[in-house]
Amino acid sequence: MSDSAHDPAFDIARTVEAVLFAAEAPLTINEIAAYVGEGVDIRAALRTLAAQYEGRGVHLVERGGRWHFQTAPDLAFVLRREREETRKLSRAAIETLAIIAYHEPVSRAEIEAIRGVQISSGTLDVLMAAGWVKPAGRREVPGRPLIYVTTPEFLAHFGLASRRDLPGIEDLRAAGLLDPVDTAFDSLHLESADESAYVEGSEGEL
Amino acid sequence: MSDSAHDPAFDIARTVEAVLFAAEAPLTINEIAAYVGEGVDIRAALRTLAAQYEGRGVHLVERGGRWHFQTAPDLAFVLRREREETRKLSRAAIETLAIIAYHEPVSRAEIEAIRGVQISSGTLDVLMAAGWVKPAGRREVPGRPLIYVTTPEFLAHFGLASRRDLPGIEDLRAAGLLDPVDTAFDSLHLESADESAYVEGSEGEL
Amino acid sequence: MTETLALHDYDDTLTLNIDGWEGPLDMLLAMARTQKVDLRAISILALVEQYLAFIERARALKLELAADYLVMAAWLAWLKSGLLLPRDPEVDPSPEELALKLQLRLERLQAMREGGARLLARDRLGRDVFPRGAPEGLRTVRKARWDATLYDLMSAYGVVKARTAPVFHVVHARKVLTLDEALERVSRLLGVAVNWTEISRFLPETDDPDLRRSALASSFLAALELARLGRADLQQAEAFAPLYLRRV
Repeated sequence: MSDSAHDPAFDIARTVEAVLFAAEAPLTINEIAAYVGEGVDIRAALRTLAAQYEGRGVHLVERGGRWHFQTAPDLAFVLRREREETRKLSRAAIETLAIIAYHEPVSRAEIEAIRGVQISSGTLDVLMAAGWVKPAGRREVPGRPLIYVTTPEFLAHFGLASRRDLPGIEDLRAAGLLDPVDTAFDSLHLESADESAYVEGSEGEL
Repeated sequence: MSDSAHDPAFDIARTVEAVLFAAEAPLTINEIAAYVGEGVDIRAALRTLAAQYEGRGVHLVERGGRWHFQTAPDLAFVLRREREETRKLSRAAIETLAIIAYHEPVSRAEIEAIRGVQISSGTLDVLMAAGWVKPAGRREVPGRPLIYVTTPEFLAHFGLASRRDLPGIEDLRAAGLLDPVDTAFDSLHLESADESAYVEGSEGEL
Repeated sequence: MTETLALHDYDDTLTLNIDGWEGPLDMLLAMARTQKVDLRAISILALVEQYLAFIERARALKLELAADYLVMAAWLAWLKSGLLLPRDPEVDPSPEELALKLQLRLERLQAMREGGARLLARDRLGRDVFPRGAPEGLRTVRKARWDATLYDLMSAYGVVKARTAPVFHVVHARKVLTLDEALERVSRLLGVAVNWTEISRFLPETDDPDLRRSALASSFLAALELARLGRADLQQAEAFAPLYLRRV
């Protein structure tokens, strides 16, 4: 792969490579540094490695600030194990997960407001048991409801470097679709207020 | 690592790479072929991969006809991280250490005679693991017991130039460290007895 | 919508299977999507009519409907009349505003449904991409750094020495009148006394009953001793009667 066997940067890269290969879970840069040594440019080594592995059968990826190697997505058809039929998530669970991911932090009542139905008791449990969602304190409003966020495991599982990579999140935000109905309504109403005033005015002229 | 992204041999190599990476145990060539496809030169792909990974942080190795990736042996030291934890010595350990320091060289039986209490097997181990105590031969008496002495690390840790710097018995007495525990207890007891006597007396006067 | 009506025959009771929908909002969204893909362009009035027609049909078939579907139907019926009747400026919020809010809610639910679908379609770890199957694992070796000071060492040695030092048992000085003291006291007082004197007169004055008992015992012994030495006479009228002493 490289013949620069005695280049210090190469030594660092191969050490980071070994640490990430040996690790049982994705590692943060600080965690890698704890093994490789402080004062070492881990970030540069990760960049080098990511470039070296590009196009190969194994990729180096970042998920929520944690790094790990994983097989190339295009080889899924070779590796997919029939026996491991991933348990199908219910539609309620998928929607709830999406709402938490796109809106986090979000309370149960806020999830229910979007879905228009109460969350059945098992839905959040399933997501928490999968390790994708966790409670993250309480919102300081009357009732102090628990609020939920996604976890680094969620990002790793769905192949997201960060929440910014959530599919279409920028478009949704720009369209105001991540704002509560009342907020969206108020802004729409303000815009259309001028318009309708005009329309009414013109009607008045008839 | 390579730009031969559309070379069929490269495609086979990266598939084998992914299969071996994701495998939970070393795989035979037949097992690899079951994933990658029959009639494919797995052996050539393995040779290519082994050469590519040579010198890196991860090696492709064959053991008894089965192939797997493993971290480079010379990096094994990196994969274990030492973490120092400050812990307090148990009472038994600090007493044993003190007896060895004041009486060295001493055998285990002598330590127990001085302490008046048996020492558990772990106590001396802890002191030796801490590097403060070491065996120093055997006493030429029946049973030839091991005898223990303190180490230079012991002196260094406790800021002593030599064992002669250890405070003597008179120093300990002057510091009140030799006050028999029983006496201290009795005086406490008497005080409280007086107190209750006083209370009773005053009640009697009413 | 009739094709999505699933009818099951349970014990002569017809039940409308609405399990496929996650509540009335979900059902409204499904109906809205039959109108247009872009929810911003749908007709809320048409949607309301569609929903009410569905509920009517379900009622005509005597199907059981969950309460929230009926609540929604009532609300939509009210909204429909509001939208059709001449505008009443006193009504706040206006039916148009409520219709717009319903549309916004449908858009938001739709956005999340699409987001969830797109999430699930990604290359998922453990399904499409795989971590290393048999990682060697990283080890953290805990190395204890023992914390002990010279003071700890000294006081520990002090405790050992104190614990194993020869123990002197000291009996606490209870207030007693020793025999010697009693002898001295009784002899002295006997020299002053002229006549038969009760033994209690020889005792020191005290409120301490223990000292009093001790003094009585030792003074009694002292009296016996003085009598033995021929220095005193003793006299007692009967058992437990007062004991009198006199100098010889």
